Amino acid sequence: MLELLWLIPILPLAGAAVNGLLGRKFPKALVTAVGVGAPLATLLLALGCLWHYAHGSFPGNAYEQVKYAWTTGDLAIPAGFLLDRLSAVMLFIVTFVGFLIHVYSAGYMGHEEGYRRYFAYLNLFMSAMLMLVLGNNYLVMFVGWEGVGLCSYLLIGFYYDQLIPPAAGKKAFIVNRIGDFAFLLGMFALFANFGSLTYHDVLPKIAANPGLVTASAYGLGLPLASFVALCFFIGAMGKSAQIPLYVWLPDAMAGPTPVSALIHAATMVTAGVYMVVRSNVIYQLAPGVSLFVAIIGASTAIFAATIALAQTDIKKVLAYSTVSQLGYMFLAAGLGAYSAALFHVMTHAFFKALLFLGSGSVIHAMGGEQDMTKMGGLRKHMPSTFITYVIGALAIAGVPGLAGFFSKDEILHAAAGSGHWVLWAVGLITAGLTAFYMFRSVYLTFFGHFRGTHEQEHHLHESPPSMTVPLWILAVGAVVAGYVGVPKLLSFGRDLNWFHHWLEPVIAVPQGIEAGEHNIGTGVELMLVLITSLVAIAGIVFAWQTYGGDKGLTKGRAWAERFPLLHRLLLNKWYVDEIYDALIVRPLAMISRFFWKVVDTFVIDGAINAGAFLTELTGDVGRFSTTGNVRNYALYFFLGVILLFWWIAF
Amino acid sequence: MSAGTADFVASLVKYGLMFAVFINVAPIMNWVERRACAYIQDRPGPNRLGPLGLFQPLADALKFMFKEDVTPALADKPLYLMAPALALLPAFTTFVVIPFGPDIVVNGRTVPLVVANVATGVLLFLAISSLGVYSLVMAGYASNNKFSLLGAVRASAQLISYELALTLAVLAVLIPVGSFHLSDIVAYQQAHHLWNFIPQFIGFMVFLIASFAETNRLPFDLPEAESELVAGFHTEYGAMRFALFFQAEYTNMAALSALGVTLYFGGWTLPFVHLSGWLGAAVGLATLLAKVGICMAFFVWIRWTFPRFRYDQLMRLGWKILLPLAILNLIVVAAMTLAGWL
Amino acid sequence: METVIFFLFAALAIGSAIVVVTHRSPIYATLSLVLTLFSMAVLFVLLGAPFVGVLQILVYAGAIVVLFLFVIMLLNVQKEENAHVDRGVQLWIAILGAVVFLGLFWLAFWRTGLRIGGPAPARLTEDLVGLKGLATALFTDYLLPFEIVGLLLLVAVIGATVAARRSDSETVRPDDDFVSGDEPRTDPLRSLPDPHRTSVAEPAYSSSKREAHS
Amino acid sequence: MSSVPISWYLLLSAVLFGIGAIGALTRRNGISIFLSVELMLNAGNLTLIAYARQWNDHTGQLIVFFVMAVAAAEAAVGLALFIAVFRQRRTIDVNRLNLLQG
Repeated sequence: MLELLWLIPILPLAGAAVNGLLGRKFPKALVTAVGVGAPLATLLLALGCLWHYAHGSFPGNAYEQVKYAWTTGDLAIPAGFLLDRLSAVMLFIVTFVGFLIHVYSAGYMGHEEGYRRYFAYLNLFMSAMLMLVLGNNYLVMFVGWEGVGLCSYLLIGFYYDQLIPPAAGKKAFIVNRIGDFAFLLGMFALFANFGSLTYHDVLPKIAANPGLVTASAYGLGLPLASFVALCFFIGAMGKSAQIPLYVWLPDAMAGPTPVSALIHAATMVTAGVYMVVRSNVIYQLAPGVSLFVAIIGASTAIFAATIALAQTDIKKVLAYSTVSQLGYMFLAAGLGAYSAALFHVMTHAFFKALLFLGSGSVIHAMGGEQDMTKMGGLRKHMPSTFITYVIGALAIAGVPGLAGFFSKDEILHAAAGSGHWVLWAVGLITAGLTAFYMFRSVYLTFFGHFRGTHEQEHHLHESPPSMTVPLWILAVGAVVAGYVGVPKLLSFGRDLNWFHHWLEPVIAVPQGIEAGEHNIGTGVELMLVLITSLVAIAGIVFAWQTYGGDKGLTKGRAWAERFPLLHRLLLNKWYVDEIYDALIVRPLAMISRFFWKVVDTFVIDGAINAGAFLTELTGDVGRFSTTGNVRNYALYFFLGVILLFWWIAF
Repeated sequence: MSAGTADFVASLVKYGLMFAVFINVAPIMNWVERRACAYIQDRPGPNRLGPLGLFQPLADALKFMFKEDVTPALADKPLYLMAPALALLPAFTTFVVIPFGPDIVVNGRTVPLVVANVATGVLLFLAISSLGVYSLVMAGYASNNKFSLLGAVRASAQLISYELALTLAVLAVLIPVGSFHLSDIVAYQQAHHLWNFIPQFIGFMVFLIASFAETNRLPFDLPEAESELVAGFHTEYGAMRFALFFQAEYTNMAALSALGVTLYFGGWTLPFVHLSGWLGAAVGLATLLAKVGICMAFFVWIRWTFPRFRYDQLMRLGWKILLPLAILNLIVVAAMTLAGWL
Repeated sequence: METVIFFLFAALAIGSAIVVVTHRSPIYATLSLVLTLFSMAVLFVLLGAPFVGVLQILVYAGAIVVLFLFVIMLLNVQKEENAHVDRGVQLWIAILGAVVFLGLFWLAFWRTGLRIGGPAPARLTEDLVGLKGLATALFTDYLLPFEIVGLLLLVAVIGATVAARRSDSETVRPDDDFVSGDEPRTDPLRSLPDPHRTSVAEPAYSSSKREAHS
Repeated sequence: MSSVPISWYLLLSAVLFGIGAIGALTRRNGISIFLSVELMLNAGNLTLIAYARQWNDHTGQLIVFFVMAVAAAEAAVGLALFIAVFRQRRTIDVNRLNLLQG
């Protein structure tokens, strides 16, 4: 079965090709069949491979399959695929969540025109993401990396006839490109020093002799390891929307909701984390950069959480919560708790996909209305959506017993364990804020009386089963996913942290770095868990007080009046977009205008025009000499003779 | 007397002799022409003045002297006056190259009996005779009347065309001799006891016809054809100037026939008689004059027997008949000399 | 003696050359050209090239210049009125010309060290004067140029006839019988080919009749 | 026999050439330009003969021979052209034949 590993990325690609190229003539049903069938086949194939992988024993517990030599010569890049512990987890998440979202979007996009195009792009996205995850070297990963970037651009700008989506698509693509640029630099550095980009060449070599990487100052005054780590992290920032480069994610909500669910919650944004975890060796040898990653992660988390507090658009709230959760993941990765980071990726994939699809069905029911102030009291009309949405909210808030609690706790535990109490405190506050804004959205949407138009109220109905079934499956996932990695403390002596052990071989431990984090007493650990749970519950209760009941909105506004300045800041996203615009976009525009006006028209065109003018001038001057009068020619002739004579004589 | 001046004096004396001979050609010919024409036209001719009209030329000369000298009003004065003078130039300079006797010894120095003992004798003759055209042209143009202009144009065209044929014919004679020097030609004929006109008869005929044309004699006297162009280029010329033209014409004729005689009839030599010393010189000169006389007579005879050519016939004869013949003759003679017959 | 001749004929040549250039009537110019050529011929003989001298007279003065005269009379070239260039400009040109010439002369004589005097030339040898040496050289070393010049002359003849020939349609055959009605020929060289005139094959008589009522 | 040094001949030919050149440049009438050109050619011939005399070599004379032939050809064709021009334009005044004006 494993021999077919290479087929996994190719199946969705084939689906995309069939729909994209031949879809025009297919009836809608056939388009859906191909569009959803390809991810289904991929899911089954992936599960088969995972089953064989789990049961077979492989050298270095990684199954590598090289199909052909993509490039030869110095830069020898094999078109190879790798299935090891890390990519197995990612493969499972991508295919499982991807398939569910395809089923969901069949219903959601049913009556949209451009249906065929939507499924072609979605399949293309799936194949790119699988390529990224299964690649056995950085370049194949980079192909996938670019593929997902492209598909996110296409899907965000899906409603190309409107004004905002294409602009948002372009913004996403450009910001991603900045990150990709740094990623490329890192790859160049690696290749320059190791002559290859394949994981099994580069990573063991680094692990073997760390001196090679940390000694000489390579680029920007940093040793090689730090330089590469930094470059890769900037790439991850772009793709996984961290502080400086996160601006594209909120605007990416202009795309259809399932797209946001798939790309901007479950898969694409987690690519950054996957890349960091894949090259954990480099990060372990670059402590400074790892700390930097942690700090960026924490600050992004709290920053995004604060913005989410004041958002009225339901999808914007979820978008900022995604940014915030990604912050958490990078916080964990920065601190060296790579398994915790990946665990949070998995759990987050489930409940964030669930929340997005839930909000999707709400918007579907509200006829496209996304503003929470116009909703309210929907729990009567949409019971299953309401229940699944609440489960998702509870999970993300970190209420004990659900997935969120375990993965978030792992991260906070890692923070506390490695002695970074400040980061732990930031994490704790963010957990509280998360709980608060999630339940704010729950109350504003589902509780209180309906604030929408009468016609919308009349139209309210529960989503069709094709949408609610995936919701329920994801809800189950959101609950169950947690129990994969139960921490020792709560596992009453039995070591249930299966997930941690599963990833053990991938986290290579380079010599000279003491293994694992020094553990703090079980008592302190127990106390920490209690505190996080209390904070979560406090968040929910406080949200209920401000937004619960019928008058939820007015009470919320009252809170806002009390801190008018803070509220305006949060509502306008700390004016970050405006700052970027002023700092980067406008100067660039000016520079390009300068080049256009001055250099291009004046200098270059000028030069050519001058040339033309000169020739014309000489032509005119020359014309005077041809007077047609024979005697003038005789004169010129004679003068020529004299000159010749003069020249010969001297 | 140094050698240089001696030569100079000798040539002066010789030139004086030749000049005396050729100056008298015109009056004699005047009389001969009138008598021959009369004889041919079966009428008595001039017989009033002196026996058989011998003084007629004297009378004519006097007439020319006393006639009023009229110059046309708008005539181009200098050219009009210079034309007759220029006509005399070729006439009285071409016969210097003709040898008229064996070398004679004068106080110890041998003096060749030729005025200008020049290596390129024949060529000089031809060159200077080609200058004769200018007098015609000047006369025609200067007298400012259409007929004379047309006459001049026709004359120059005729002269140029026939000069070609003449030159080629003469060249044919030179090939066996191998030198331009006329004395060598005469010596060659004497040595071979064969006058040139026999082997090169075609060349001789071409030469003869071309010489008629060169001197504007009757068959070719279109330039001063009375019936069409009144008197051709010398219409406007009165007494004495006309006499000069008259004189030039006859002297030209004499010079050309002298050349012809020297080239084709052995010049001053008599067949099988070796002349030398003073007696030889005298006999040589006499024979040369006799031959020239016969030739002149032939000219006159032809003049009064053949009708005038029309202009295009004249041109066709010149270019399409004489010239090819002359070239043919040249080739034949060259071949014969190469083969050693000549 | 011989230098006297040189200076005499040199002066004659320069004098007549000036006349050639300055005289307004082309006939006088041509005739003075003859005089120049004649004096040049004498100088050639003086320089030990009698054959070239005689050739000069025979070919150049005898034929070419006659051709000039012939054309001048044919085209009835009038006296050339003097150019209306005003005095000032003429003066200017004269000065400029003089300066250029002086420069050239100074350059030629002073700069290249060619003293006016110069070595007397070597004794005149017979073979230089004689025709034999010239002829052999002509037909051995210079045979190819000789042939080429022959060809050139042929081409020139053909060219000249073609260029100067009147177009066929209007050459009048001598045996054409003229009818009084025929329109007068205005152009001294016969009028330009008249488009209506038919080809020569048809006798002039009939063509002019058709013209009458066409 | 010539005892006149060659430089005199060169001077003479230079003067003649100059006169010819001035004639060619200043005259308005086609034929007189032709005359001046002939004059210049003759000046050239004189130099050739002078040097032939100086170095006792036939080449100079031969070249003069060829120059004459070429001059003849040139004169013939040139005059024919003048006739053709005259027939067309009624004049051979060079100034008025400026059809090729730039």
